Amino acid sequence: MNARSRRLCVALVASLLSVPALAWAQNPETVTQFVGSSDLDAMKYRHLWLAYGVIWLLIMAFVARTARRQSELKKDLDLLSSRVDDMEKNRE
Amino acid sequence: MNFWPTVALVWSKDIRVELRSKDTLVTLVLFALVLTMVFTFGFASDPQTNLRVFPSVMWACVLFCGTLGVGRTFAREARDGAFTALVLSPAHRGAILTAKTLVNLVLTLIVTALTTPILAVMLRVDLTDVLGLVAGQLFLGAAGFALVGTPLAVMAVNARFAEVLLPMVVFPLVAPILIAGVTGTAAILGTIPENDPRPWFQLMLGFDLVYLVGGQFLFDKMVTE
Amino acid sequence: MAGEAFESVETQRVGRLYDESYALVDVSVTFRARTVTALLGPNGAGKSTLMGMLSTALRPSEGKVLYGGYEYPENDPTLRARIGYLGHRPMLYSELSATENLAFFARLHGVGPEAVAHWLGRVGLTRAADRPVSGFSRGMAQRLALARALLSSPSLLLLDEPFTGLDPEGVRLTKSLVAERRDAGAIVVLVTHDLAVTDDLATAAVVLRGGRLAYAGPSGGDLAGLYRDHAEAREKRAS
Amino acid sequence: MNVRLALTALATIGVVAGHWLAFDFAPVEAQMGVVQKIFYFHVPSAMACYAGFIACCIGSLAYLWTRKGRWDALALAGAELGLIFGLIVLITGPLWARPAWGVWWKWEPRLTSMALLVLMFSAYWVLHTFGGSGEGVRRFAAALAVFATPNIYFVHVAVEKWKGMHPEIQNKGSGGLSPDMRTAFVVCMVVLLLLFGLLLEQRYRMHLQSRLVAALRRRIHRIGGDA
Repeated sequence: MNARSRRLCVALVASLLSVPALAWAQNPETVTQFVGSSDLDAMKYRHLWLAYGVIWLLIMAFVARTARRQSELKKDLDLLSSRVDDMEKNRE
Repeated sequence: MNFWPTVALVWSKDIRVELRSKDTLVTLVLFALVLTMVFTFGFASDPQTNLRVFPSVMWACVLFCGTLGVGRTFAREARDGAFTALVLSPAHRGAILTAKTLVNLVLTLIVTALTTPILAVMLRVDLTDVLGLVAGQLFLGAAGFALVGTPLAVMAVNARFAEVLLPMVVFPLVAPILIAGVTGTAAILGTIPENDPRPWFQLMLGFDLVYLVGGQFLFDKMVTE
Repeated sequence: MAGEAFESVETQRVGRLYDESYALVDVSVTFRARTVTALLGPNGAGKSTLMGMLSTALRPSEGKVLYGGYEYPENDPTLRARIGYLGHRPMLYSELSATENLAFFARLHGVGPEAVAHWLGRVGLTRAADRPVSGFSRGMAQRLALARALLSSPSLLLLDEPFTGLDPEGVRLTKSLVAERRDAGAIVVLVTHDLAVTDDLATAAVVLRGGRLAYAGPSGGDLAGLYRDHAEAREKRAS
Repeated sequence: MNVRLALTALATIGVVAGHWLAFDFAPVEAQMGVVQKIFYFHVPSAMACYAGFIACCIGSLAYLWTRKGRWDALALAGAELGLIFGLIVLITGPLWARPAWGVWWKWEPRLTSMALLVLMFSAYWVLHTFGGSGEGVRRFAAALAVFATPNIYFVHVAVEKWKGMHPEIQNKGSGGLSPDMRTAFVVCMVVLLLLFGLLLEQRYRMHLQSRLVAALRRRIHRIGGDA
């Protein structure tokens, strides 16, 4: 189950790497129109990048944390259940 | 035993305990006095500004004192496990909650009745013409506090560091009361363009009703372990 | 007020989870009227959990409890009216006097005010009646707590360690009051570690160990023996 | 297992498609320009945030009634996801507001109610995480979540009425979408809610597992103590 969250994480990274390319490709004529534009337009782009950066950073950090915690839990669970089995056997 | 006699019984018992030990009331009053001092020291300025900061200052006092009082009434009850005996008696549990809420309401109102005139005098705000309206607002606001805070305070006695947790939990929950209170009082005093306080009264009333019903509905589930 | 006595109180496969681990597992046991049952077991065996469930303070996570053969709906006040519970803590208001404490609970239980003076007399606290409970010794508080539990003449009397802090006179008094309640037709369940004290009082015993039922049946007048055989059985096997 | 894998794959494709639709397919909004594109993930995040808090409320109510640990786990998972998406909303909101309105923050109804909502469920989360693991704390937290939910409405009404003090508010973004914008928006919404669902389920099972681990620990402790 941990493998799945790792897959999800990798898939998200891969898909996000494609985002700059996509954004770059958007309406080239609009972009040329903005050449030499005002500070405000530049600011708008910066804000856009920041916003998307925040969204995906947060989600990925969350997924990564969940994945790590889950792998820890899996390890604990295996260890503990084998110990319980041993103890039950010893008691019998 | 019926609902209201139980309420009266538990309420008068609590008030008697309160009067006998006095510590809650004394700390509350002292705290309130210090609070009014700090606020007037910090904010007192020309009459126009005083009038504008008055609603915020007044409601901040209600907020702090209300939360402090709510936490203490159950701490005493839980200390020797008396609350268990109370809950295990055949008394209607809704009546117990009602009585406790009324105790908190009375405590908050006493403190408010003390701080508001002091603040008004110190900030030189004339409340004589609008006394009824402001008092009504304070009553509804204090009731909202008690209705939200009391059921949560019952649960907080079992939690670790309850004293810190309760304010943290109650503050965001009473935000609507504060918004309605501050803006409504400002409307009454005429410091904002819209000077009709009625919608704010309605809002507080609605808030009080919802938490009155919600508390009664949930309390049984909350006290059963 | 107490209504007619329960013929029996029966737990059917009750279990209780605390934080996903069981404090009590699959306990089925019947307590009979006119009987004092001693509930025994080492610390953490689940005694107080079982008492809590019988008193309705704790909900069973599994199974059910039948009172007089009847399963009451959750939080039924008429059921609570018929149960008297004495817990680890005195459950009294230390700012109030003994009389005020009893009067408060008497009114909650719908018992007349004459019962207050009566029970204060029975537990020997008449002279201390108007002193605040905060000034009471452990033993006096315990007596008052017993009076509070007996106040409503309960059909089911639950006593969790009633002898702690009591002097020999208090122990004798408690035993006679319990016996009196038993003879009046009540079911009495008693948790204690003073096994010798309860030998002549308890005619039935329930032994818990590790949250499970280890023994349920007549006490045979030798609680210490029962405890040795059932509660400590595992330690013996292990050694 | 396979369904989950398929859904994960779908979400991955969806995220790429959503970005393409938002950045390239949907036209640039006339008044606000490119910055309006924040909105394609900002609004669905708000929806996911609400969904998380609703899950928390439902889980808490069910927990109060049944006292089954799994409901508490659901409530906690819901609160966590609600907080994550709420945080996203609260950060991207000002990033949009700065170029669009000229200020980072306004005491505007939706902003204020979202901020207070996040605050309330932060209290829930803090209580649940640091209040200890006892049943009393869980009950307390559950009651808090249930109490917070009607408050969403009151906060909203309060700040809505308050609006009179801020007449210059522009409520851009929700209405008047061109068809292409709408397509992009709907796809982004579905994708983000799918992602939300996947994360919720994952988080929920994680909490169940951590409870199982704790229970096993106690059991071992118990056996060890006895033997």
